[in-house]
Amino acid sequence: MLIPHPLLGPRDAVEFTYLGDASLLARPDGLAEGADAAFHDYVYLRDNPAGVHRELWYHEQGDRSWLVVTRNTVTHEILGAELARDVALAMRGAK
Amino acid sequence: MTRLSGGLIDRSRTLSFTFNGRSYPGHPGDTLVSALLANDVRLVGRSFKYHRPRGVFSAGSEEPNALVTLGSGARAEPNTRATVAELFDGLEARSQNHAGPLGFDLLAVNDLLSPFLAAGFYYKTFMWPKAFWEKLYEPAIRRAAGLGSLSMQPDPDAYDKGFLHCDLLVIGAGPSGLSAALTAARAGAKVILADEDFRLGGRLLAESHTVDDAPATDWIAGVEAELASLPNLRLMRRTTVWGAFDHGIYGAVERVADHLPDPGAGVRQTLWRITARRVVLAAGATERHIPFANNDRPGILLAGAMRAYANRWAACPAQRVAIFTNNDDGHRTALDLLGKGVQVAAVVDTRPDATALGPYRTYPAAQVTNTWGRRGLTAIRVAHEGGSDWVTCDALGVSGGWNPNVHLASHQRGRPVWDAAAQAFLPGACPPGMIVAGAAAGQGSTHAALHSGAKAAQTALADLGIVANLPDLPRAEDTPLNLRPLWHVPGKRRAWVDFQNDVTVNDIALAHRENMRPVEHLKRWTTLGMATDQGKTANVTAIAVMADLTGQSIAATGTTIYRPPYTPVSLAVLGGGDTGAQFRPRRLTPTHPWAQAQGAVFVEVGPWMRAQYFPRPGETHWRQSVDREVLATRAGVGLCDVTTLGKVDVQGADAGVFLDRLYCNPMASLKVGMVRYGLMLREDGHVFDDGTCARLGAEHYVVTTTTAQAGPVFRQMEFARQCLWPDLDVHLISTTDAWAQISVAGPQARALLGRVVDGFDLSNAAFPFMACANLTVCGGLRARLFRISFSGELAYELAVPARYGAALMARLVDLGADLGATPYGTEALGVLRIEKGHAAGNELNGQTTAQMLGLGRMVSAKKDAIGTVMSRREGLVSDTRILVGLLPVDAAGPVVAGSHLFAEGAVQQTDTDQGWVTSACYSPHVGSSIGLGFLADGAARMGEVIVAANPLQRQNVRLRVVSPHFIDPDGGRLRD
Amino acid sequence: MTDLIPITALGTPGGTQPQRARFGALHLAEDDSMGLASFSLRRGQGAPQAVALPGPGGFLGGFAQGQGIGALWMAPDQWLILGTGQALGDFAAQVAVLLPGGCVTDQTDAWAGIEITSDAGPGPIEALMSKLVNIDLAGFGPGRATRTGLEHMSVFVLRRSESQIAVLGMRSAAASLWHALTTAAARLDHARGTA
Amino acid sequence: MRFSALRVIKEALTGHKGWQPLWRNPDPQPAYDFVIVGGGGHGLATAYYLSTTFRKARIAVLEKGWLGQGNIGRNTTIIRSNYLLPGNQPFYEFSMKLWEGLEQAFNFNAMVSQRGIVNLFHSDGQRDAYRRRGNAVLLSGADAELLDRDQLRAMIPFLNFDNTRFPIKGGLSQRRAGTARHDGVAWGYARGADLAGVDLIQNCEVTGFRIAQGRVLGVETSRGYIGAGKVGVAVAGMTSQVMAKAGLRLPIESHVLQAFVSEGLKPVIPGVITFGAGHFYISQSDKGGLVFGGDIDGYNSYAQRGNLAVIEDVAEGGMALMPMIGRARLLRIWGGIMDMSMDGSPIIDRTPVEGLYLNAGWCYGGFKATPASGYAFAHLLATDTPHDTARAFRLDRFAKGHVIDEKGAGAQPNLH
Repeated sequence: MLIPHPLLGPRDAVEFTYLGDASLLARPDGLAEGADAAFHDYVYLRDNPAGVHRELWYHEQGDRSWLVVTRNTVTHEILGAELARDVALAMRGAK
Repeated sequence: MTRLSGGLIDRSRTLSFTFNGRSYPGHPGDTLVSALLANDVRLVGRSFKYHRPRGVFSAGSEEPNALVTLGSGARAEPNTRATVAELFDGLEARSQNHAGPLGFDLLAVNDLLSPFLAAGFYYKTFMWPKAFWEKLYEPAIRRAAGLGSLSMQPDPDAYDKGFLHCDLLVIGAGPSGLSAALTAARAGAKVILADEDFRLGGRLLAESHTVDDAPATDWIAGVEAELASLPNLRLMRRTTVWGAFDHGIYGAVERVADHLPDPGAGVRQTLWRITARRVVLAAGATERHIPFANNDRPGILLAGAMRAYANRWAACPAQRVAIFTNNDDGHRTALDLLGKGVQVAAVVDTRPDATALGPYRTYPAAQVTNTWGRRGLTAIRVAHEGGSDWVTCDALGVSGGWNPNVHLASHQRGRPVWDAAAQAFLPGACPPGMIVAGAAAGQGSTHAALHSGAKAAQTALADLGIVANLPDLPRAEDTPLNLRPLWHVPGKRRAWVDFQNDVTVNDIALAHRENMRPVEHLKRWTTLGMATDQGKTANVTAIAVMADLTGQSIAATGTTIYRPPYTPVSLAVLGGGDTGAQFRPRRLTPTHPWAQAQGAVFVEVGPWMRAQYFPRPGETHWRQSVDREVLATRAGVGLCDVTTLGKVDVQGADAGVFLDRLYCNPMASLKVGMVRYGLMLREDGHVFDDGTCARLGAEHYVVTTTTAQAGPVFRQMEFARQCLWPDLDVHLISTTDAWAQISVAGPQARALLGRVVDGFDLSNAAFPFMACANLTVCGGLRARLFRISFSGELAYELAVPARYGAALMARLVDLGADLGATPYGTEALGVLRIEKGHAAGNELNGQTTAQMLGLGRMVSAKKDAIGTVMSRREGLVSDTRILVGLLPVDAAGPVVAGSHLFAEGAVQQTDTDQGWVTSACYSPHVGSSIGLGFLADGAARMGEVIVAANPLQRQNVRLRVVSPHFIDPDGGRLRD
Repeated sequence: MTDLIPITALGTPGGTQPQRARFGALHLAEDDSMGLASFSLRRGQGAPQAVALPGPGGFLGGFAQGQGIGALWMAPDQWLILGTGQALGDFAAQVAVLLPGGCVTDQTDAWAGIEITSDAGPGPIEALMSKLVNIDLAGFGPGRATRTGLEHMSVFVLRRSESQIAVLGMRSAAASLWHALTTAAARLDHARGTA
Repeated sequence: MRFSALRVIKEALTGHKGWQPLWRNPDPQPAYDFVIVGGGGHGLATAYYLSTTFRKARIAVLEKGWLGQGNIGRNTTIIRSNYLLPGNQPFYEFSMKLWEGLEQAFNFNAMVSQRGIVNLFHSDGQRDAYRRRGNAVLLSGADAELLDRDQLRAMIPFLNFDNTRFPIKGGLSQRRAGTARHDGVAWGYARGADLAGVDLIQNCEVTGFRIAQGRVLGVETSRGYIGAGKVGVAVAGMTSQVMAKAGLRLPIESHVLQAFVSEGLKPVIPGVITFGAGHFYISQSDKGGLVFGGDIDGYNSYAQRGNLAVIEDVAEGGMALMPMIGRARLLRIWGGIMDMSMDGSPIIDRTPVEGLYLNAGWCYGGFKATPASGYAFAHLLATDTPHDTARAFRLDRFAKGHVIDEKGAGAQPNLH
């Protein structure tokens, strides 16, 4: 596969390490009420869609950027990639 | 000799080769098969199941029958398709899968037993008595299975890999591929043209047609010359593109030296990973046959192959041939053979309106219904409107139409689509970026192929914004096939569909009867298409036969899945490159050359090589060396290279806050100039890693990790920095390799260090336990000093730039001679830490918790660090196993890691299991074996005698539960 | 000055001389003279003036820049600063002065550098790269640099000129890197010999 | 019809006219007591045991394609019972015991071949971990042996012992482990279930569940609504997709695992061998093909195909371990969808929807579990209590912290 790195252009997927669903960006507050249940959902449950999936890839043999890649899990077509940090900052802003 | 006139062979040179030990002549340009045919060798192999005599069936990589073992010794290569083996001087080939000589295969008895060996027979028997399957039946089946044999010696040749990028990859250099490549290359695009053959031209080489009123080879030569002159085109002969992967990545194997008598020091094959923005698939088509009774005799082959042998290689399997066809193509073979002086006994044409295209006898509305000839064809039975005749002939060409080579187009699960007009499966949804051209797209005439290739290239490049003009293409034949489908000749006798695996029309009928009708069931029940040719000459025919039986259309019946590789690929080239000692990189510590010079024994520790121990003269067993190193460290001072621990530089205004969230224990509160032990959890609450965290400045920390987890911890830190807390000002960089870090441990550590530091106060007051500092050593060399201990002794770790590591180690050993300075390796390191009760890899195995390590109180509930919440789950909290020390009751008793722990007297089974021994060693300090282990309720069981069971090695050892700190439990030595 | 004698990344005992090898047109030479330091911009910090810092995939190697300083882009807001002949001093300290306000970490001994030069133009260099790294050479002219994988190692490849590249690999894996590079170069040389 | 050697001989002599369909092609009934969703190995085995051992009737298996088209038809056929953890090992040993009598029980030769497995180790730490595992296996009543380098050299002389990056130091062996013919297992269970009256319904895709007051009433399918007393779902890689139709979100990701077979070769590999320092394991089929594999590709996928990097990685491992296979050729690569659970262990449990039961999370190890999985799932469906050996496979173990993590990899499916 080729990952369309937003800064570096298409890069061989073997340079990356895959983590999983981009919902891992939304870590619950560990000090909040109900953290146990929130963390169970965060750590263990996945939508696991057959289709468009937003997922985290780490450019380990590259620039060490974490990316949010939008990819179709049925066709493997990649619809886009963003720096995860930008996505995470936007999520904070939206809160 | 059946060598004809003409052909693309170099008669000026004669090559000598052997088949089954007998020597034959051939010429450059020959394949093994064309040379064998020219030498009148028709019997080349045996079928898989029935051991039927088999001859050549095709002229390409689809060959089901002519499989040989090429070469000898360690270079012996089984199952090589002789049709594509390029002849060289000294080539050695042997036939396969027979007992006794090829002509008198004892296993041919299977053919007589064939009624008992019908499709699926083995699922229905061999079950009684039960023990006989593994003792008798299966060994017999296994012996009979398989085709060629491996040499059992390591492959001696060199292989490598490479990476290519292009705008357009053209797969196949037949007429459509050549015209595509020419179109694209002239437009300035970066083009790769790959073909499995050693000669450009594809099917054109096999035909007698003219191109622009001249031999096709003239046109090919012109194109070849032009392509060679264009620097933006890379021409790859002998290169098979075998797999289409995601996002335009194609796997290709270039056979660099398979055609050379001796590859020498060079590379035999190269695996290329080609990244192509666009692809034109011009892979041509494979001719199909028409099953009829006894259609598998040597001498019966595809009509197009027969024509290819005659035209390209000036070879023919016989002097008198017949043709069986349902289309005009069969007649072209007859014409070309006549032109080469071969006798054409008859053309048997299934079409009622068939007419001869030349001076030979044609049977219209006729079928071949049987054949004769034990080890080679001698006659065929022809049923025609007027009755039936025996026609004598020594070879029969069969033409049932052409199947487009849709394989690569289908590698991404796009199913081929049945086209009733073409009577063929055409490419369905192709991989993104691929366009199919020429015969692979059903554009089979030379004219159509040339034009579809150029058009495909133009369309592909237009996508990339590159304007390509269509070239002036030459005039070429454009005649239709006029095919009238016939999928098999009905009859009761065996008519082969899949030659190699001996699948007949009757087997398909049986599968139908037994309700194994979906094509996947058909394939699996009969083994259809599972031979080395992946059914290239069988599958479509079988689908049509099944469709006939079920009454469903061919389109509804559908195909099985086309899977890579297109043709089989050697495992050696896929493995590529270095596979022995260089299988993976080796990381060497900065003191490695010094340790080597000391005669150290090294051990693999993940990617690293580390000194395991340093034997001295007179030491004959590793334990002697290790005991000495341990005792010397505890008595004087020991030196160990600990560079392999991961080191991460953490800087920034929020570094402390950041580390507070990574470690379960507090770090922001750490004072500058101090070090703290830190425990990281995974988000699921289990222990991830441990290490130290040193604060060198207000906004500067250095984190150490275990050797094994250096990569994962750094990844986790980047994840936390970028994904979880992106608003923090934190900066990370690995410095593992930058610093050589040497542990200086033992009561004399301070004394020794005092001899290298540049005026630095090492006193306990100035530099207490868990202090750290930047300083210089040995006359101005910048260094870092950490007062931390893994051994339980007064200890420091001293870091200097890596290039000075070996010199520093040598200096310390030298200056410390009078203090007993002793280098120690990983074995002694392990003993020292077990004696001290420090957890390491065996304890931090991903299944343990802070509580199990006795560190439960480190998990701060006051902050939100990774893993804190999940570490509170009931299952983790209720686990009472905890790290304990284990001492043998009988001092001579062994403690063995991996033993399971039981209460004394308990039945030893899964549900009474109370824990296990994680680490064990001989402790020269204690004077016996000692161990660490996790034990249920361990904290409450100090002094209790338990049993360590190691049934694997029939050991049951009584152990006493003790504190895991075998030395200095109060930690006084650390702080002195 | 310390009296400890440094060794090169490929050094054997007493190995103070960099390794060199030649295969046809390709020259491979270990270079242990570069000072290296990472430089990260603090949150909100503006780009510094003293050294031009390249964008993603870029490398400003012009040793002509003041004080023989070059820079390559490592990661968002992070660069590797290269100082010719600065290996033995405290290069990080110099960089901290040159580029104030950011985070600087010494990397000099973290990397082993191999300079590869062709005396027959870009052909041999590109052929060598094609065997080792998955880089589209069409976009990898002089002034480009990237981190990528090479035989299971992580390396920086710097295109210094049409006919020269530098490969920076983890210092600890220098011997494996040298093995990979020399094996590929030797095979290319052999192939040319037999072609 | 009973299969036997006599029957084969009789049919051979009479032109194979008497063979019957292996199973019927029934139309779906309006309702069943038990509907099993998924006609793969586990679903068919469940129906088989439900109808035979547990003597239940009115059972249907709904398969969206053809019987055995899932992972039962595309795995590398290994059977073994050499697990570490007490939540797993008794279950897999139960499965091994079922394998040992399976073919006589369902009257079909599935070519169960106990030719042994050897897991190689390459470091002292790995040896300690394998010793712990081997002892756990023995303590569960199954068999295991620890082999040293010399024993291995005598047993498998063609391994690369001398020119290695990671020297072979020994191996953990289980002699009762081995292989079975994967399709044969599916067909055996299918035929056995059909003979016991189970309706095997192919080309019948479940498109939804009808649920009222928290209880499942039946399933919507491409062939109409089918009522059901109880519904058991055993759809491997499609688990998340099917269960989402019942409103459930699960601790599962779907990943692709590639598998490989070489051209047919005369016998060379004695049993199953796994490399401990790279991603590679291998056996040889009765037909002569080297059957091998490695790690999952590592990204979520429903494509049933993988990519080149993993193919190279597997081949590198193979060449490092046994360089004599270099001149064998890869014939075919394929991929399956693995339902990778969050701790690497399976789920056989009730769900929050009454009457809806789940059998999932087999990762890439489901083949060996087929008999016990079917048996335990049938037990749960028939009795509403978990089978003794499958008690740990609960859905709530993640919330409660009773994970069964053999590898110690944590909540990241692609590391299991």
